Amino acid sequence: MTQTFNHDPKLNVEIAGIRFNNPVIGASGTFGYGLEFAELIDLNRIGGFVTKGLSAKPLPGNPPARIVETHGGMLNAIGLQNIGARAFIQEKLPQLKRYDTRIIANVFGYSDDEYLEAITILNDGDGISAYELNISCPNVKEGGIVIGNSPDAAARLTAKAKMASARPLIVKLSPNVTDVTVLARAIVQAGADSLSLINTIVGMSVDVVKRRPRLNYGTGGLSGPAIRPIAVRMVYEVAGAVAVPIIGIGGITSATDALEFIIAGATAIQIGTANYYDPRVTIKTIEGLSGHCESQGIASISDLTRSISRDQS
Amino acid sequence: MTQTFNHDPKLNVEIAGIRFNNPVIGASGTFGYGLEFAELIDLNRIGGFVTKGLSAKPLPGNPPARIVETHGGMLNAIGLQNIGARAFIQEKLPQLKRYDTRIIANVFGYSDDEYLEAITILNDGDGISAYELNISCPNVKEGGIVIGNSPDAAARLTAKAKMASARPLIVKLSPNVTDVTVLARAIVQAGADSLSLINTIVGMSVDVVKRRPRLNYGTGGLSGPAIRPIAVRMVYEVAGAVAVPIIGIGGITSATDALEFIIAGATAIQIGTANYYDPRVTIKTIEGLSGHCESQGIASISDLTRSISRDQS
Amino acid sequence: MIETVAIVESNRQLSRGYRLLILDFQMDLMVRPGQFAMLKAHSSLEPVLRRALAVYRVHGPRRLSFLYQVVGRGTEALSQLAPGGEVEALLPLGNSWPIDASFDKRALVVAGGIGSASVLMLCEELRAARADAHVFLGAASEAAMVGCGVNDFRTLEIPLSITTDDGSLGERGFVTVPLERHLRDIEGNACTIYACGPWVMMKRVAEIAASFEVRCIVSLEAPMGCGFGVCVGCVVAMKSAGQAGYDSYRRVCTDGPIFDSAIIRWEVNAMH
Amino acid sequence: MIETVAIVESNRQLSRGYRLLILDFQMDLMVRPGQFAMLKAHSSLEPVLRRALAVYRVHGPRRLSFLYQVVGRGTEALSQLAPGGEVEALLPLGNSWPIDASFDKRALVVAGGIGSASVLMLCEELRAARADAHVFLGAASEAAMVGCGVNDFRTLEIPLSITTDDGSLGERGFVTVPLERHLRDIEGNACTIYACGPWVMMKRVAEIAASFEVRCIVSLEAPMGCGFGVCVGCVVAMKSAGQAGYDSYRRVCTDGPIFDSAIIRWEVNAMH
Ligand SMILES: Cc1cc2nc3c(=O)[nH]c(=O)nc-3n(C[C@H](O)[C@H](O)[C@H](O)COP(=O)(O)OP(=O)(O)OC[C@H]3O[C@@H](n4cnc5c(N)ncnc54)[C@H](O)[C@@H]3O)c2cc1C
Ligand SMILES: Cc1cc2nc3c(=O)[nH]c(=O)nc-3n(C[C@H](O)[C@H](O)[C@H](O)COP(=O)(O)OP(=O)(O)OC[C@H]3O[C@@H](n4cnc5c(N)ncnc54)[C@H](O)[C@@H]3O)c2cc1C
Ligand SMILES: Cc1cc2nc3c(=O)[nH]c(=O)nc-3n(C[C@H](O)[C@H](O)[C@H](O)COP(=O)(O)O)c2cc1C
Ligand SMILES: Cc1cc2nc3c(=O)[nH]c(=O)nc-3n(C[C@H](O)[C@H](O)[C@H](O)COP(=O)(O)O)c2cc1C
Ligand code: FES
Ligand code: FES
Repeated sequence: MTQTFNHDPKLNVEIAGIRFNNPVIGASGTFGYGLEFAELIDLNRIGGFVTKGLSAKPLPGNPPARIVETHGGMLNAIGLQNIGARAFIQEKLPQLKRYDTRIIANVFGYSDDEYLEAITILNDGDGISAYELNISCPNVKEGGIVIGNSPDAAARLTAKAKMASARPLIVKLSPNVTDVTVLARAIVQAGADSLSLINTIVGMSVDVVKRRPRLNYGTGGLSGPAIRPIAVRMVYEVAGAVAVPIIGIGGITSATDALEFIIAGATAIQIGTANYYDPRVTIKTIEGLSGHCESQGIASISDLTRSISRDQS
Repeated sequence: MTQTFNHDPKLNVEIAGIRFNNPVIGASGTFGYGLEFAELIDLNRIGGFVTKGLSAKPLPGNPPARIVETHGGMLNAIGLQNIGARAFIQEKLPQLKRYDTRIIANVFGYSDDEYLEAITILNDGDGISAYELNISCPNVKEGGIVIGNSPDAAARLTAKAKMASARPLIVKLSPNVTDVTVLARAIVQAGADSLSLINTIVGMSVDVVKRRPRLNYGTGGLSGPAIRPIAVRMVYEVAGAVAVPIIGIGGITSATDALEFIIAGATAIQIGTANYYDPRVTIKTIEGLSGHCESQGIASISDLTRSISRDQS
Repeated sequence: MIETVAIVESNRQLSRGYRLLILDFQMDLMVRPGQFAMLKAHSSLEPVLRRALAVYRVHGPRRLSFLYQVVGRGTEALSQLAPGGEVEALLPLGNSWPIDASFDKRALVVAGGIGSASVLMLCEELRAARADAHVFLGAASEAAMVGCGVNDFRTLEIPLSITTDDGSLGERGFVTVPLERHLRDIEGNACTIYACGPWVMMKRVAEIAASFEVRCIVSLEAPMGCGFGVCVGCVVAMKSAGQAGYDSYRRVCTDGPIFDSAIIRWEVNAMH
Repeated sequence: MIETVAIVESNRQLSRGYRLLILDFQMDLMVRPGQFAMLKAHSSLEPVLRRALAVYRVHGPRRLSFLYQVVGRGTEALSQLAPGGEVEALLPLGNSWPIDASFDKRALVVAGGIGSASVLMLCEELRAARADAHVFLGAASEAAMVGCGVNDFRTLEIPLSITTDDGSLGERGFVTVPLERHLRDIEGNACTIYACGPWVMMKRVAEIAASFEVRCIVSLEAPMGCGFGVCVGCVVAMKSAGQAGYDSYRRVCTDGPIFDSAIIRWEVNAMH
């Protein structure tokens, strides 16, 4: 925390008691363990980042091919390859201490118990601001059910995780549902301090010569600009259904994109896939948000949250 | 039917007893009443087309803006502006008689009775090959429920429509559901002869300066290449769940795209949004499919339906 | 209506943000004043939709020019085109300026900003018909005015009134000011106003026309999915029809883009 | 690792489907043989991901060239770049060819197709180190061989064996044939094989190396999301690790692209 940066005070936001220097957060699975970006951007400048999904034990992930590009986005089936919660605490966290940015640990497990085990391990970690419960990864199904697609299962896990957690709990919603507000309400009722959405949308790409899926796993999660309109709609719906702060995710590539989510109902946003092809996108987005507040005479970015008007002509 | 065209016999397909010269069909809402394309392509060459959604009475549609472009696609909230089933029969069908192509009437209503009324009117029409029941238009909600998102409501309407219908019944599925196979099974059990999917995915785009949705209706339906991976996945899932022929739709722009759907499980495909920016896309796709069969030594395109292999390494 | 791939002959910047694109269609075309084309750079994958541009000028049976302002992703992609490049094109589209000799003895042509692109050929036709025409052009600045083709209008030998927002060329203020002044001067004489420009400008011109009881024809803009009538996305609200009738909305691309201003429900902005 | 916008100096076609892109980075760069860059045309909105290209040659502290084959949407977009155009670039990325003087007295460099792009600088370095090197290049045809830079390899003054699929240049057949022959000739002498090319070729080279018990270093390809280690999309399967360990898969972009062939589980094709 020795480094300091002159943040634009208009961009400060708060979520579940955590203060972020600005609402721009690197999304899980696209920001590594943060350190990978230290060479490319000043980590002190971003609001925060979410770690790659951490499980109690290290996971090897899926065989290749794990990614395939599509129009406006990509499918991935990484299979949650990660070093494990303990290695994160021991090897990564100490190196992250010197940055003044919020670290959110994304937590994953194959069963409720595995989630709780990961949280228990991470509770010992120093410098983690919150947990983001990844109940919506489409690439890991147990018995054919994705926890995040079932309001009951999701609420049950949320309640347990909240109990186990020493920190604020953000629950990351699946977009692969008929009515995301049902899911959102159940999870908030179960104790979530904040909701983040959306995770990737299940998709498939076929190699028409080999006649098999391009991803070894078969299906994968769609991310990138292609999904933004779906994500904005879901944030809009959820913001109308629950009172906790919302973190908007999905296809954000610029300040304008970020503003769509904020105006629709988000308090902060996460940038995912765009980090891959524009590694400075978080910084550019922060600068763009400052500029927007300046030019539009907005005193605090929070004033824009859910500022959408619905007058129709 | 006076015109003839030398069709590639390898591309013949059959759905619910209807023979199509090839599996390439213009999608509802993107092919007008067919006649609009007569100046641009030889209508005798395409497998068929689906009319703009027809209701018992003419509908005015939504106020502008009705469309907005997004990355890899567009949102629309047309609001089903159409001339009505009767005007279609009287004004359009007679002009369509001279083309050797299959005409599918897309049917829409605000209640079960309105659907049945439209079907009853269309039963008198000469030259219609089948009906496509549009229960999945995301821009028309009655009391907050989209029929197509509820397996019960969808099955109930399907059963009634099947009774009323003098022709084979294709039911068009909504992609805005948690598990499309549940919906598909219910609709097939209720008597659908074929399923088409996907319709558009609900999305939203926000004007960040005016702070309001870009579409007057608020939300709209996302279509175009952006949604293709989601559509391919759903066709793959549904093809594994039901035995009736499937018509694949969503972001198809070329023969390669069409093949993704066919290999995943579709017997035929519909091209939507691509017609707008590439009016000859249906013809190009047909030519590309012929070329693919030729170069890959495929005797009949139907041999490729559901030919996907799922061996993982 | 022809669907083809045209070759870029030139794509020159007239002033910052404004360009003139000359295309060779390699086949004979017949275009009437006010008609438009849907264009897209051939190799460009994104944005996916084509863009509507009015035909600015006919340079021969196979060569047409388009005057455009770079405003977003689509026009930006067009601006990258180099000579020899390919453009996907559908044209000619839409109806055309109605030039009725009896009506148009006196014609007032009003263009705001890049709306000028749609009226140059109208002016040429009016001159050919020996109508008593007067042109009113408005733009943000002198530079914008150059971008909007003012120099081409100057060669027409039709009286020209110019306004700019910043007063850097002609009169300072809105183009409707000299228009109203002119209408007062010629009050009592039958005349037709032809207008193309931003919605607010056309709405105001329509009001002025109504108050002077003169006929007013406008060329409208709307976001377009297809340009040839199938998406029904480009509609404008009609005054005549109730909410229930099929005719509440008409398509700008095929029913227009040119309408009698009296039938438009101006409160409902087609550009939202 | 630097994230910058480079300027296109030239983007010349060497033979049909193969181009040489020379970029000016406007800042000093240090690149080692075998390293790569993630590149994307600045104004191109689609495809969204950057493309991995090996640094072909260093033309000075700020100028690098890239030799590439146009195969799909991304390389097609690169091929459209004109001099003066802008390219988004992240570089240098990945590890580099390990040149260990004691090992590499005898070095056999094998490249299949455009894999040549990654080994020219290796050859330059081997020559500088006065290693006893031999280069084996394979491609589809003479034209492809020209596209893969054969003329640059010829100027190196290193013995060169050429094979083409159609026999239009050099020996007809796979590049592994002269390689095996050569290995038999020098059997008993320590040597290192450096290989870059299609997966099947490298797999075969690895097998040959194993049978002759010589060290084999390969530069692998995998579809890349980011190129700098964060997406974990570009993995290759390791022999060592079981399905349970974290180390079953390694990233081509940061743990590679250069690996000892002995540790690769060749049955699992990273390119699928
Ligand atoms: C009949 C007609 C004729 C036109 N003639 C000309 C002309 O000659 N010269 C010229 O410069 N412009 C003309 N326009 C406007 C031109 O089509 C838009 O400026 C252009 O589509 C903007 O695209 P963009 O991607 O650069 O901008 P963006 O703002 O990024 O476009 C976003 C979306 O909105 C649509 N859009 C934005 N502005 C307009 C607009 N004014 N009209 C219609 N759609 C819009 C785009 O097509 C696109 O789908 C005409 C429009 C119409 C309807
Ligand atoms: C470390 C490394 C260095 C490379 N160096 C060169 C080089 O110097 N010259 C050269 O011509 N090519 C090189 N390649 C291959 C080059 O990256 C691909 O040809 C290119 O990405 C193809 O993109 P596309 O859009 O044109 O093709 P498409 O087939 O349309 O690409 C579809 C997707 O698959 C990926 N992809 C396709 N082929 C490859 C491939 N062979 N390797 C990795 N990803 C692929 C693309 O990145 C894209 O995401 C290198 C690849 C790697 C990993
Ligand atoms: C390669 C990849 C890996 C991801 N891994 C995770 C993960 O481990 N945990 C998680 O919650 N989300 C993960 N995500 C989802 C992203 O955090 C984000 O929700 C999604 O990509 C949508 O945002 P985007 O369109 O900006 O990428 C991953 C996304 C990608 C592309
Ligand atoms: C402007 C527009 C209007 C549409 N109208 C209808 C309709 O009336 N009935 C219907 O069943 N589907 C309608 N659709 C959905 C398409 O038929 C198709 O299912 C969808 O667009 C996905 O295919 P695409 O990505 O190829 O466009 C419409 C789509 C668009 C873009
Ligand atoms: S633009 Fe499609 S109907 Fe007018
Ligand atoms: S390309 Fe992203 S980790 Fe290697």
